[in-house]
Amino acid sequence: MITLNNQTTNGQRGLKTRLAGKLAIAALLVATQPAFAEAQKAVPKQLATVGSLKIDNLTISKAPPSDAKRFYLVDPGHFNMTSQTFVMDANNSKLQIHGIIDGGKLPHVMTSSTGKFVGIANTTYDRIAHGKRDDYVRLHDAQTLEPVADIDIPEIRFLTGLIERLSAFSTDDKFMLVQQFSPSSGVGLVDLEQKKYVKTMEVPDCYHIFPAAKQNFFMHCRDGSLLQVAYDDQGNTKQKNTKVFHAENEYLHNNPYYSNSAGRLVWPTYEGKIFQAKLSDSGAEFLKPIEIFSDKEKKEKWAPGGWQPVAMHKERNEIYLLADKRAKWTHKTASRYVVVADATTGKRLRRIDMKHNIDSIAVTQDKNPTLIAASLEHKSVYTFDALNGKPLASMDEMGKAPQMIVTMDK
Amino acid sequence: MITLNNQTTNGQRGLKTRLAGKLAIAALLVATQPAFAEAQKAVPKQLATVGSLKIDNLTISKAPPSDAKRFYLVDPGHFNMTSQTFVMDANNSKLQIHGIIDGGKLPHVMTSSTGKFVGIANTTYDRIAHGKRDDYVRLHDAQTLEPVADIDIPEIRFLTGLIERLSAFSTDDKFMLVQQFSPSSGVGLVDLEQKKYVKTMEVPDCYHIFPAAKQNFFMHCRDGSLLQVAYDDQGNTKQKNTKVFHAENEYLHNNPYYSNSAGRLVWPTYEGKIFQAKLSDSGAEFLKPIEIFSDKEKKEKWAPGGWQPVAMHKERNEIYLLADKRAKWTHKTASRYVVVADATTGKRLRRIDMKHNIDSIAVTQDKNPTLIAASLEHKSVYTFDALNGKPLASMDEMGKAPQMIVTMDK
Amino acid sequence: MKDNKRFDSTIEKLARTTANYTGRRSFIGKVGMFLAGSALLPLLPVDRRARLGLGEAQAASVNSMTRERGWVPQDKDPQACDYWRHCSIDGQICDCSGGSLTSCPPGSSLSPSSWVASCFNPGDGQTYLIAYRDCCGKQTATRCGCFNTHGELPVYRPEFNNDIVWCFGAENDDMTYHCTISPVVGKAS
Amino acid sequence: MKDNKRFDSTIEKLARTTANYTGRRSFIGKVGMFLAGSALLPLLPVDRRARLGLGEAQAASVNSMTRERGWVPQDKDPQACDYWRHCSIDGQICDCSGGSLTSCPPGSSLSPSSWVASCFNPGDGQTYLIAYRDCCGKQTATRCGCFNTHGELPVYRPEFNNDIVWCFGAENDDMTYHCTISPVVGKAS
Repeated sequence: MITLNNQTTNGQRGLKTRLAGKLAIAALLVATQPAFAEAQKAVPKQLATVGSLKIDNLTISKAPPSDAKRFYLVDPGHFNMTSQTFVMDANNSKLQIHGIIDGGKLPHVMTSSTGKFVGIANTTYDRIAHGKRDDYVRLHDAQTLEPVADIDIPEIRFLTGLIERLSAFSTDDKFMLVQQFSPSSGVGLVDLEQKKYVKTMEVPDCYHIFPAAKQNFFMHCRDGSLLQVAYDDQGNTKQKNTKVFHAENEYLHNNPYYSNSAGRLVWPTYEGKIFQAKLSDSGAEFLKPIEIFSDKEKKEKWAPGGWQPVAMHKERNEIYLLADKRAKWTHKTASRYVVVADATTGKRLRRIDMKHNIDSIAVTQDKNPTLIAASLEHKSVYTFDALNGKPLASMDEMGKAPQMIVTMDK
Repeated sequence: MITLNNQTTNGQRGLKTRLAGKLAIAALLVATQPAFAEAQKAVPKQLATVGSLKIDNLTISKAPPSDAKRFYLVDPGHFNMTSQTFVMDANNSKLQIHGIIDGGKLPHVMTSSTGKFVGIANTTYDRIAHGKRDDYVRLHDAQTLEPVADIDIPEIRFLTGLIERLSAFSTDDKFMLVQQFSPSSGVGLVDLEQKKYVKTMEVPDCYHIFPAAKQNFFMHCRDGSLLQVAYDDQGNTKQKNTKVFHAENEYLHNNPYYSNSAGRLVWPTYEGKIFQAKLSDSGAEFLKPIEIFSDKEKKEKWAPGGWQPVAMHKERNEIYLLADKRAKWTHKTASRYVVVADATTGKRLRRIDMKHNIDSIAVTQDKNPTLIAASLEHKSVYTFDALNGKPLASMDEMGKAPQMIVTMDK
Repeated sequence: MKDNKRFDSTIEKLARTTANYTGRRSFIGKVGMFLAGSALLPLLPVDRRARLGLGEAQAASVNSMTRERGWVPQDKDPQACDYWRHCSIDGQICDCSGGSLTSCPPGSSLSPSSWVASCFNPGDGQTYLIAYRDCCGKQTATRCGCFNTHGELPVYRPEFNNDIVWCFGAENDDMTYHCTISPVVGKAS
Repeated sequence: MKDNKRFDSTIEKLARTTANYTGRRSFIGKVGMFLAGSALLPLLPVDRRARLGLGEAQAASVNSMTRERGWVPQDKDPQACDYWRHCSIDGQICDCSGGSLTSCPPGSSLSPSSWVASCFNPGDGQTYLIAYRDCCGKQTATRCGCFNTHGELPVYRPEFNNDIVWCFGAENDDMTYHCTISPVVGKAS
């Protein structure tokens, strides 16, 4: 059924109705009610009727419920003032895009443990890149993508090229933790249930936020130790450092793998040594580090490299590392391969040739895991069967700099 | 002279001063005053001294004074929420970029008659592309590019792919006029001297704003006439229509050439007929239309095409039209050529082959005019000697969609 | 495409006169447009999900009209810029970013206002009226940029102009362009 | 570039210890860095204006380090990403957008904070300490994107990390990245 909005037919003449022959249907249409009664005011009155045709069966789409194949691809546009997060899934060996969520400068995107909502921590300015700064956190429904909460926080976000764990949901999704760097180190505590900012908790010179159960989180400090912080609802903390677990010249990549639910931390160095820990409210258990490359491979210049270089499939106990042969100090340059190793023994299981320069990888946690790979060069996302390395699907035009993949923890 | 900011040396240990041998100079440096006393608070205290080295002779650049070769290249990024305006000049047969001015969605960029400032009318939203809308006008100093005025206006801006004359300064730079389309046609009056919004003046179904002296402006109406509007300081108007000067199927391009100082309007149709008028407070004087293409050329499918397809050199009385052989309904597709004709006789003077697909052109008004050409495809700007067509310079990476060239009127 | 020219001509006149306060032409004498009801709409022969199954979802934004060839539509791939319904689109195809030809992506809002064009469907040889609707309230989608101007008129004929941000009346009046859908309104006889 | 490795090694240690509340290494025992005064700075052999005179100001953003070759600097063109002073830049070169190697573009603000790197100058065979400064308060400049990581350390060694928006202490505290300048602080002996 088609109707014409006759609110635009005023003016000196109006829309005459003396229509004949072939025009009968048009006449019928004009006689019906205005298209959008509530919107009439805003539709310019100088538009002709054709400018506001009512058309039935136009809708707003809804994404399917979030499952293990859901992921978010974050495009900060390098250091752009605004960002976009692509809502996607890798079901049925395909790639589907379900929509885009807007964000501010260098957003932190966090999935909830249930998958029901996704959070984005934002920073904006009221005069484009200047003026009054506003930091806030928005929670978006995972199906409608509409904001379900918009929580103001102080202007403390530590703005860097995207580092995933500078903001994090607590393991029970009740709190959000957000790192402050200036004027001093701190972690902001946001009560998501009460939709309010609690306080900024002082911490020493430490980075990243790895949540553990019972209102604990860990950070990684400049000296190579972890800091464990327990906090109460008011933001009072108890803090203690672990041992120093890596040497000073063992540089850890900016984006480790971490699982909120398992407390599993997997952290490669620039040269391919992988440190691991299990974090819980009772402390940090450091696992035996793995050398992912053989001496022969190291001589051939194999090393990890990219933006988000490591992933893990927890149930399979497999570590995925983005790597290639490379010159020294190219630790952020894209790589073409993923090497897969047993997380306990370090034994090489397979190597996947992705045939593109890939900056970031992630792996879904289901039984038939998908390897997801993002390329800044191609502004594309690619998927592979994580078990046999077979290419599955790809999608291009993923913004300006699709740089971070956020997958579901379970 | 180098100094180290020792405000970062607190903590448990501080920066020791027992230095010897080669370290003597470093010690000297550390002993001097903090780098930026007023900024100390904001520089994170966990930074080491090297994070806040004071370095002398670092400056903020200043652009040279605006002259006839100054121009502004506007990149709205298609329909991006933010935009950038490149501040450039074409002096000495070169291309210089002096800086970038930020803007909101689909900005209107206006040069002042003296060249001392440039105005940008902006629209922003407080939640990226959503939420509370804010329309405002900023005037920027043409040398420091700093904002010298920031004037709030109602949220009325008519947002379209960039059409230059939907906002305009009055001929004496005292007022800014800004078109409203929804919910009804209007023109907003901004008093730039008093930095305040006066009112929205009602107008009929007309478009574009062509200012004339003594607080007059003209618009082009749907029926093919011009509307002359005289306004007083309070926004009271007197309005009258001219004759209908073009036929219904003579579609006028969205971006005509208009000179505030000369009241000269040059307006091509999709097919290359050029309507002209001289506008003043005493009314519109329509000149004899020009057919820019011969019948033979029309058969060869020559027609204008691009985004900003026409320019004029007033003193030389020359019209520059962006054109190419083209299929019907490709009136916005880029062209490779500029044809130059005498504005009075329509006589073809020359044709310039720009050797790139060009979307927008402009011409400087000095005695050795420069033809400026922008390409969306190449994200580049090119200059040519407007008299002999010789390529002069080019510059790439001009944003996402450099689409509009704003030159000096004199 | 023989019907196309005549249809363009008549619909243009409709627009110029219906909203013209000082119009010099009679509306009645000029209208030759015929809008058929949606019951007459053809079922689209395309299953866009099937296309994704090919494994490569590459945007076809280069397939828009060219200066030399003009508008040459196809009826197979609604995500490609040369799909027949997109003959006068200027922006991004919603179908590539979580919407479809008739639905906006999640979280955006559908504008009740539109510009229109008559587009020739090479599949059935008929010409249809398309009322483009912008989906609003979000930043511009990144995929399937598409810039066609078949039958597109200047801004002073706004109902036929695709430069305007067509978000009038959208929720919250967010005049921010996300993408465009291309619903068929009826057949142009 | 023989001096480069040793310098990297010493300067890294400086950073880890000076700001470490619980550091386990002595500052004094490790510092081997030598910063010479600006009087020792070489005059740059490059006139960037002359370069523009060639008529084509094409950004050379592709000339950054590659996976295979790593960092291979030149000393001729300061607007090119492989210019020696840019060995650890991550962003846009201000020189391409109205600034220079030591000045911010008009309307932006200069941050007093910096990350540093030691860069080898192939022109004189010396290694220099560069203290990169971000120019702030504007959107990211569009020209001469440049992503080098020579000697770049992780975020927990912030003085050597180029991912951080280094606008701390800039005017109005606008933490918004426009572009980066590459001033020489001194010679690393």
